[in-house]
Order: sequence, then C-alpha cells, then structure tokens
Amino acid sequence: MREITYRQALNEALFEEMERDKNVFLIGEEVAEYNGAYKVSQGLLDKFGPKRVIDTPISENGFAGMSIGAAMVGLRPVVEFMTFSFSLVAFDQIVNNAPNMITMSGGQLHVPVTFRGPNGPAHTLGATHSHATESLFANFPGLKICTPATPRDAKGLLKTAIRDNNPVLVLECELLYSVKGLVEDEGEELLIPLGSAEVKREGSDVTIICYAQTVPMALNAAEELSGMGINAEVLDLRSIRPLDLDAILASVSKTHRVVVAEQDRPVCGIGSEITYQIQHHIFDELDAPILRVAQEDVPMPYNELLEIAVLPNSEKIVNAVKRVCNL
Amino acid sequence: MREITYRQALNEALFEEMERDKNVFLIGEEVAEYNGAYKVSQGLLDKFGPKRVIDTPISENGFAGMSIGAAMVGLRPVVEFMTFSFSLVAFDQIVNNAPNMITMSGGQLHVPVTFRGPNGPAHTLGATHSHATESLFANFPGLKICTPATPRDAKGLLKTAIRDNNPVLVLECELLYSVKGLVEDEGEELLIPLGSAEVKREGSDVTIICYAQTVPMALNAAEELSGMGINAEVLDLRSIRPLDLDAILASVSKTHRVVVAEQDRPVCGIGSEITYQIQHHIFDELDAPILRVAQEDVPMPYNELLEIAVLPNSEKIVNAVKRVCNL
Amino acid sequence: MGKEAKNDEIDILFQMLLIRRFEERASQQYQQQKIGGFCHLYIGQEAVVSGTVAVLRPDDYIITAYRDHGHALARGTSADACMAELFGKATGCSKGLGGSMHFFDVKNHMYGGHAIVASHVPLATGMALASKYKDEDRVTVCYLGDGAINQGSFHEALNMAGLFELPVIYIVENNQFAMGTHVKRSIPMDKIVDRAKGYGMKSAVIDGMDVRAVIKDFTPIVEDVRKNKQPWFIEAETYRYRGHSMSDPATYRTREELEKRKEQDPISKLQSDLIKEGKLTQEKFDEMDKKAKKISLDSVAFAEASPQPPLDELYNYTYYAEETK
Amino acid sequence: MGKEAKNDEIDILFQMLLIRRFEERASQQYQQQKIGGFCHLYIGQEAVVSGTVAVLRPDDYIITAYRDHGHALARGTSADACMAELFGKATGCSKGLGGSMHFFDVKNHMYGGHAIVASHVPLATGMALASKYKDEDRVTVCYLGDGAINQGSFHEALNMAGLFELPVIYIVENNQFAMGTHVKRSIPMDKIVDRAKGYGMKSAVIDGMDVRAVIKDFTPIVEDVRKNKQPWFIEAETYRYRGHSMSDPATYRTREELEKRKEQDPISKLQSDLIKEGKLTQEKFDEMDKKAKKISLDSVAFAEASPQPPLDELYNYTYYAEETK
Ligand SMILES: Cc1ncc(C[n+]2csc(CCOP(=O)(O)OP(=O)(O)O)c2C)c(N)n1
Ligand SMILES: Cc1ncc(C[n+]2csc(CCOP(=O)(O)OP(=O)(O)O)c2C)c(N)n1
Ligand SMILES: [Mg+2]
Ligand SMILES: [Mg+2]
Repeated sequence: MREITYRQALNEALFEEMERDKNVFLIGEEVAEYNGAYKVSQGLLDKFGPKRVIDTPISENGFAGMSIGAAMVGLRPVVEFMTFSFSLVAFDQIVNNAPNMITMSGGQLHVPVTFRGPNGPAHTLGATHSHATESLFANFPGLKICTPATPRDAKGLLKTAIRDNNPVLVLECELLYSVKGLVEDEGEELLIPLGSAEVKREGSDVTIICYAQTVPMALNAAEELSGMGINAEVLDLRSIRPLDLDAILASVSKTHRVVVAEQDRPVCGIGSEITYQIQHHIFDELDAPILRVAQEDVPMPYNELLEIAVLPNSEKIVNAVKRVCNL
Repeated sequence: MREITYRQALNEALFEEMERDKNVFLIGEEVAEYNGAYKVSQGLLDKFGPKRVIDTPISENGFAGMSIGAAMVGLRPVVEFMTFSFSLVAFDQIVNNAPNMITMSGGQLHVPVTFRGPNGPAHTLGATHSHATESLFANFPGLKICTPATPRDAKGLLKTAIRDNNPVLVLECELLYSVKGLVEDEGEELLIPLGSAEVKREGSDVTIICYAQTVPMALNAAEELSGMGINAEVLDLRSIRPLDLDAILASVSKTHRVVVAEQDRPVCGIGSEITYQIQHHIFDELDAPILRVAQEDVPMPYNELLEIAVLPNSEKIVNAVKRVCNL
Repeated sequence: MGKEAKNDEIDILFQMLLIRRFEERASQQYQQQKIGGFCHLYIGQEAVVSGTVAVLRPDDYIITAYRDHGHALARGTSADACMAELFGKATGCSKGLGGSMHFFDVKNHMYGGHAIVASHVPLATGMALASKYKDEDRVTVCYLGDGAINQGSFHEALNMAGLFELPVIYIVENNQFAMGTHVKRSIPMDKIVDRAKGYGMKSAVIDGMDVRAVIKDFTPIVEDVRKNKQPWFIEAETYRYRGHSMSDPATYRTREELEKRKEQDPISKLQSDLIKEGKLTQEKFDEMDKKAKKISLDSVAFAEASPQPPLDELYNYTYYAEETK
Repeated sequence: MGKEAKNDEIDILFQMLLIRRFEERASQQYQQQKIGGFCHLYIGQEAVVSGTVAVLRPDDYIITAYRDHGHALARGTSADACMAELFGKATGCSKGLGGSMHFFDVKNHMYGGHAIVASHVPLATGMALASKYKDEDRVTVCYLGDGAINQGSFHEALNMAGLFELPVIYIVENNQFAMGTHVKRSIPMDKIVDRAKGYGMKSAVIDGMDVRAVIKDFTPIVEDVRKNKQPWFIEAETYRYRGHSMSDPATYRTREELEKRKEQDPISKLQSDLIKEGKLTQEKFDEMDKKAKKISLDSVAFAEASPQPPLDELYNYTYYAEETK
C-alpha cells in the first residue's frame, strides 16, 4: 500500500485498463492535449497517442452517443464529462440509448461504455454547475452507477466499471481529487465490485449511510458523535446501482437508527430510495424515523455562505443523528 | 356540469387561457396545422392563427429554450411535447434554464412557461417511448409539476399552470385522453390550485396514494377491495411539486396503512419520496411498511404481455393492499 | 461492385417487391390489431434502401430510424423474423422486445431501428469511429428522415464526423414530410442538401425513386468513403405513399399530389424498364410478385404460430451478464 | 445611429478601458480569494462588445455566455454592482446569487450570463420571437464563443431563427480557443462563418480587434435586422489575452503568439488613432485611464463593504410568488 491522491488513483485505473485492453479509449473535452480539465487524464495522450485519447468539440450529446455506437460494435469507450452538470445536455443518449439497447435488440447488443467525471456540487459554482445527478440516473434500469469516496475505491471501481459489459457511470468528486489515501501497490490488481458497500467505520448506535462527498463528512460526524457517547456506523454505499441492500439491512438491523447523508437534492433523491427499501424490508427493526441530510430544496446560490447553508455537512449530520437518537 | 373527454378538457383550457391573455401562445411539433398529434390543440390554429399556434421542426431542446427565452421577456408560452419521452432531448433547458433563472438573476427574471403533453407508458410503444418522467423533474426545485387524472383536473390544473408565474409541467396521460368525466360548464371558471391533492374515494382502512394513470387503477382496486371488506381511501396527488403533504399525512393518520400506486420506474421514484415524507413526519402512525406498486425495474419491452407484467395495475394494487393489511 | 448484371437487377426488383408486399401485409395485420405500438410503413421509398444496400458490402454497417422494416429486409432479415417482431413474438428479429420501431439484426450488420428522432446519428458516427479505430475498411450508412436534420444530435455528430474524418455516409431519405410537416416548413433553406455546407461535407442529391440512379450515384460515393475515410451527406429524394404511421390519415396532402408521385413508382419503373429492355417478362414479374406475396403471407402464419417471449425472462435483458475476461 | 462623432469614440475608448481595468482588478481580487467559482476574463476582446453595443439601441436585448463582465459593463451595469456580484454580495447585479458566470441586469436589457455552453442561444432566439410577437422593432444580440457552435442547442436555435425569420444576431466571438482547444480542432471547415451556410443565413466576418471596424460593419447589419426581421450570423475575430478562466495557465499557446496578438490591441489602436487624428491627447488618455482604474478600485471597496445576502432569504428565490391577475 502507498498513499496517492484520488486523482492519481483514477489516472492509474485509466492507465492500467488502457494498457490491458486496446479496445479501451478515452474521449471527452480537453482530455488529451490539456491532460484533462482536472488533470485526471494526465500523461495518457503521451502514452497512448491521439487515437486512444480523443479531444472533442463541446458536443456532449454527440460524443456520448458516438461512444455508445462504438461500444455497440466492440470498443470500450471511457467518456469523460468535464462535469456531470454537462451530462444533462447528453441526457437522452445516456438514459435512452445506453441502457435500452440490450432490451430493444432482444439481447443482440450490449453497451460496455463508462461515463465518468466529477459530479455534485463543488465550491461556489452556482446553479448550473453544481448538479448532483445520481438520483436522475438511478431511475434507469440498465445503467450501473458507482460513487467512489476514497482513492482506493476510485481506482478499484473505475477499473471494474471499464471491464463491465454494461453502461456504468463513475460519479467522481471534484472536491476529493486532491485528497490522499492508501491504495494497493501498482503491481497489484485492484478491482472493487459494483454493488458492494463498505463499512468505513463500525458502530452500534446508528447507521450513517453515505457515499461520495458525504463519506468524509459522515466520518467526521461519527468522530464528533463518539465524544457524545454515540457510536455511529458509517456505511459507504460506493455503488448506487446496484444498491448493496444486504449491507444496508445488516447494518440497520444492528443499529435500528438511520441517517442518510447525501450530496444531492432531496426530492426523489438517493435518501428517499434507501428509506423506502429499509422500511419495506425491515420495518420492525426501525426504532425511529429515518432522517436524510441532503441539499436544501433550492437552486444552488453562488454566495458562499448561502451555499454552505444549502449543502450537507458534518454538523448537520451530527444534528440529524442526535435527533434519530432522541437526544 | 357536463361530460367531456380529458382531451376536450385540455383543449378548453388552452382555448380559454389564450382568449384571456394574448401573451399566451402554444408551440410544438404538429400543434397547429395537424391540430396536435393527439388532437389536444384541435381548432386552435383556426381560432388564433399561426402567430399564436406555432408548428416547429423536430427540435425540442431548441423550442423549449426559445419558450423559456420568450417567457423571460413577458410572454407565457405553452410548450407541447408530443410525448414527455421527447422531453429528454430538451432536458437541460427544462431543468437548468427554466428553474434556475430566478435564482441566477437574483430575482430579476421569472419564467412563466408551461410544458405539457402525454407522459408515462401508453400501450406497447417500447423502451424509448414509454418514459414516465415525473420523478426526474421532481428533483428540481424551481419547477412545479401536476398530473391530472380526470377531465376536470386536466382543465383546472392546466389553466392554473398557464397563469402561474413559474415553469410548470403538466404531465398528461395518453391513455386517458378519450376518457370522459364531469366538468363545470363552459361559462364557469375552473381553476384547481397546484399542490392540492384530492380524496377521490373516502375510506378508513388503508390509503392508496396515486396520480395520473394510477388513479383509475386505484379506484378499481378500491372497488374490488370493498368486496373483501377493506375500505380503501384513494388519494389523488394531482400535483407532484408542490406535494400536498397535509393531505397525505391526514389520510395516513386515519388509515395507518399505505400503498403508493405510481406509473413510473421504482428507483428514486415518486413512491420513494412519499415514503420518506410519511415516515419522517408520522412514523408512529404507520402500522405496516409502505408498499409501492410501480413499474418493474426493467426497460420497457414491446411485447404486450411483458408490458402488462411491467406496469402497475389494479390487481397488483389489490395484492399490495392485502399485504399491508396483513391479509 | 458493378451492379449492371441482369440477375442483380432482378434481385433488386424482387427486393423492392418483397418490402412492399410485406408492408401491405403488415398494414393489414395492424388493422386487425395483431400488431401494436407505432408502425411506420416504407412503401414508396423502397428504391432508397434497396439500391444503397445493393452497393454495400455485407459487412458494412447500416443503421436507421423507426421506419425500418425495409432496411432489415434489404439487409437479409427474413420476413418471418420481421413479422414475428411486429407481433411481439420470441422469434422476432428483436425477440419481440423491440417492436416495429426497433428492428435489429446484428448478424446482418443492421444496428436498428431507433425511435428517438436523430438519436441514432451519433451512434452511426461512433460505429464509423470504431471501424477506423480498428483499421477496418468498413463503411457505415446512417439513414435518417428529413425531419431529423433539425435535431441537435444530428449537428454534433456531423461536425465530429467531418472533424475526425470518419467513414460514414448520412442518407437523408427526404420523403417530403416529417409527420404532417412539409420539409419547407422545417428548414429555412431551399434544399436539404445545403445543410452539408455548414460542415464543409461532401454531398450529393440522388433520385430516390429510381433504383438504377441510386445505384449509379451511390457506387462512387461508397468507394470514396471506403478509400478516403471522409463522410458524405446525401439527400435521397423520395416519397412515402402511406401516412406517417398507421394512425395518420395524411390529410395534409392532396390525393392528386400522391397520385402524381405514384407515377414515379420505383417498382413499376424498374419493372417496365427491364421489360422494355427484354430482361424481364410480365409473366416472370407476376411470378416474382406472387412469391413476394406468399413470403409475406407465410410470415403472418409464422408469426401467429410463434411463442410469446417467456415471462420468466423479463429480467434477462436489463444487464448483460457475461463479464469480460 | 451614426457613431462617427468624436465624443462617442472617446466614450467607447473609455468603455474598453473600464472593462480592462475592472477585470484586471477582478483578477487580483480572485487571486486574493475574494472571488469564488469560475471567473473568465474578457481582456483582449473589449472591442467586440463595446463596438456592437454602441450600435444598439438601449432597449435592444443582449445575452451572452459566462465570459460576461464586459457585456454587463458595456450595457451600463455599474462597476460596483459587477464587483459586488463577483464577491457574492447582496448589492451585486444578481444579488450575489449568480456569480461571475451569471451576471444579469434586466433594467439595462442584459439577460445574462449563461454558463452551460450554447444553452442561451435558444433563449436569445425566443427573446427575438417575443419581440416579433409583440410587434416591437427590438433586435436581440446573442454573443457566444467559437466552441459553442458545436452544441446541438445552437443548431436547433439557428434553424428556427431562419425558419421563423426572427430579429436576432448571433455574434461568435472567435477568440481562437475553447479552453485549450484551438478552433481548428473543433470544426472541419476553415472558417466558422461557413457554418451559416447550413442554415442559408446571412453572415459576415468582422475584425473584433478594431472597434471602428466593428461599428462600421455592425451598423448596417443591425439596420437590416431591425427592418427585415431576418437573422444574421457574425464571426468576430478576436483573441483573449488571459487563460480560459483564472485557473488556466494557457500553456497551449506560445508567448510569441500572445505578444503578436497584443500588437493589435483594440484599446491601443483606438487610442493611437485618435491621438494621430488630433481627437485625443496622451494627457487626456492618461486621465481616462486613471478614472477607469479608480472606478475599478472603488468597486472593490464597495463590494467589500456590502452585506452578504441574508440567510433567511435563502428560500425566496426558488419560486416567483406574485400570481398573474
Ligand atoms: C426527439 C423526437 N421528437 C419527436 C418524435 C416524434 N416523431 C416520430 S417520427 C417524427 C417525424 C420524423 O420525420 P422524418 O425525420 O422526416 O422521418 P420520416 O417519418 O419521414 O421517415 C416525429 C416528429 C420522436 N420520435 N423523437
Ligand atoms: C455544455 C457544456 N460543456 C462544457 C462546458 C465547460 N466549458 C466552459 S467554457 C468552455 C469553452 C468554451 O469556449 P468558447 O465557446 O470558445 O468560449 P470562450 O470561453 O472562448 O469565451 C467549456 C468547454 C460547459 N460550460 N457547458
Ligand atoms: Mg420525412
Ligand atoms: Mg473561444
């Protein structure tokens, strides 16, 4: 193991998978000559050349669709959205063509494409540039979605996504790109299965379900809570689709209390789905209503103080936990 | 009161609002010379002329955005999507520009646009043409969404939507266009507020929460259930955003058992949000887990039998009610 | 790839006949409610796909919109598999899961059948990218409607096809209408083909009602694309005889206009040319027509007799299970 | 609308100076982390907005992308309101809710400030539709980047602007780059202006580094649009001196290229022309420059001293409350 950044971890995943399979290529805006708007693709053009690291015009719908087409005939494209806020102009291709092709063709075709890039609010980017898209895409059967929160998960999930034979969205976090963490040494193959949550901190009094940006918040909150005598379990979903229901139910059956910390907007968000699943499967295990800590239900304002007020954070998680624990 | 079809009710709403306010106009594919793909705009071109009933090329993103632009400078466009499955190519305009403009401009602008058309699965149209989009749009603060199930609601909600100063989606049902129902006489002004649910059938044993296509299914199910001694309350949401939480909580506080019958896909769907809200606000009132009857979690197959298997129906609702009532 | 030989033209004539008879039969079955959903007939446009496919290699890729029956038949999908698909049966070319708008036959390199207008144009462009990536000399042909050229996805794809120099041919089947909208009401220019200028793309107009002209004009274009790996934009002038879909009475045009167009019927034209040239007799033609009708009728029996897709396989088509090694 | 009078050119020179000094100050404040988010400077391109706005009537509509500081200033938004917006303060032109990319000043008919590339092109087109609908003789000017012409929304909007004959002018500010992508790497044609051909739209190339040329060439175009209600497509050749945004080191171009471009600096050019022509002295210019710098510096003080938007108003900007009567 060694310490590398989340960005570096993603970069290694791309490197390794492109080395391994010549059908894997990277396409998107500024991924090649600029080495990526957030430098995730640093060095790839130099190593693999312009055939396999392709700069595009600003045409998300077009290159998302082209990648689906290339995947239909055997390539394995990795599409970088500069941010998933820009995936909204490519929405139809991602939700209609990618996941439906296998059904519409009666199983003749499948679409091994990976869509990746930063997702969710970063810092004071305003209403159009702060979208958390996970719940939108989660609505579509045929897609898979993962949301790495650590360098290790970033590397292992992206590698698995690229090898998966279905369309997979790897929703990264801009605010985590420079965060460091322990990752297996370079020689070691690191594959983390899709649909497998991870207990990032064990606990017994309450389960904080989280993913992506909210994982570090939840860990901080758990730290603080332990000072108040509350022993919180932090469950990182890592994947949104498939959802690791077993892990969720196992944890909640132990703690009987749940807070969902999510980076998205609340209405029909990830927390609502998890709430449905928990009460559906283990209603009697719940000792208190499930609380979600999501964004406030408003378009994102630019002003920093207002943005802070809109976003989830450790303090809000602590308060929610206190409420579900009746403190 | 007189009996008219849902289609006729929508048509009257358009007529009346266009007569009332010369800034209201209708735009979309085949709305003018063809009188609408589903004939909702029958007669409007003849009456109001091509300036106010505008046929467009197949450019949903373009004309949705144009309508938002026209609304920014004082017009009140009504945009017809031939179906909301085609709103997915206009997704960015609907979710980014329409609802965010007021925030981004610091309140200088607002966007009084209405997006309307059939939404949700119709009959054997296959994977690309059967989208229920309500949960996707519900995620976006700044949008309002209503889902009429009866001719009366169709007329009253569409009229209110057009007068509202915010972007409103009126999600109609193709399968209901020819269904008849009682509606106020033509001289009488009929405005139904957004955000107001309606008890379509009173009951005491269980609440069936439904909207749009699932309202008739729920009413059928309630009929059948009454034969089994179960007295179901049928609550038609009518609006998805704002959600009439008071009505939901009042009904559930009476019945203590809930089935959500929804026409959309399950994951992060309307049922999940309602479940969150109910358990959040009145956890202790619930005597059983909430069950949802939604689509099966697969892309829509063309084959009719498979489609029937995917869609919600009265029988599935009856079975769900029996389960929540422990029968 | 010369297609001048007598036999080939007879084959092409039969191809067009089969498409027409098949669709007439489909139309009848739709009216009898054996077929659901939306159903768009290709009748009148047969020369476009029959002529262009005749020029292609069997391993070239084709892809089209929802008006796709002719494209599948021309590519070699059996009438049985096509009719069964319309009936939603397990023996259909998309196992009954796709329906009229989503015909797929990957073995024959027919990649659909796509029902969101112009959404397949980026797909086609990506397929061409893949061919170039793999150093294959395959050509991709993307058929689309005149209404599709006003979608954003069309624009983004054509710009990139030019920029990346991809071996793809976009054929706009200009049948004059997008539903009830005449092409004059959907674009500000006089001619569709002028759209190519905005991308600096090579372009041509071909007479889509004359299969010989289609073949003659399309042959050098395919050769150019295969050799020089640069996209082409083609406007094929044609006409659909039926309504937009089975539910469209097509009142936006006059009976006279329709009858006038039918005078250019591609099947009658080739038939009479061949007879005039002594390459075909009326008897032989009648025989061919009888055969086309029989194949179509038999396909109904096949579809009727075929099983429904099994309910317990409902969940088998959401994710592709086999992992790559 | 003749803009030949001496005073006007002095005003325009000052306009360009103010934009430049304001943005230099903004750049400094960004580096001091007083400004958040993305921040895109217009420095180098001042002649485009200054010249075109000078030709417009005050009630004409303008709308642009995220590189919008110059457009607001040119339209008359105060430097104070602009700097306060960058600081996210309640006194900002968008009350601190929009930020650098979302400047709005509706009173001055500046309709944003739009950060999704090309998403404002349909908005502009709809604003022009509204003017025509209301029988106003207003013109809408839509500024966009060279990178924006490859988005689907651009395409759909331009096609409809032509089809519906709308009074809108699309000005592509071709500053050669979309982030790190030179325009040669984003389109297959030689010249951006050729894109207009695909819509049969009237078009022109103007020298965006020479404000006199901008005014001269733009004047008849505006007159034509106001009179004939038909759209125009304009390529304004220009150059941005800074990186794409504050975080871009712009290593994709050489220092020589940049220096060479700076020799065509629009401010220096007008300054020296006016001095040569005896319409301006160096002293007067220095005074103007001092004033522009002072206004910019003062705007920082104003922004600093301004209040944050009140937290309890967080929910006041999601829905517009007042109902129509
Ligand atoms: C994005 C989208 N918008 C609208 C439709 C509905 N629709 C289906 S076909 C059609 C007309 C298309 O006309 P054209 O492209 O000329 O093809 P043709 O039907 O003539 O073959 C329309 C509007 C759709 N399927 N997709
Ligand atoms: C749909 C979309 N894709 C990507 C981006 C990210 N992005 C912001 S500006 C930009 C470059 C735009 O270049 P250009 O249009 O030439 O305008 P300029 O910045 O040169 O003024 C990109 C790719 C975006 N904002 N929106
Ligand atoms: Mg057509
Ligand atoms: Mg540029």
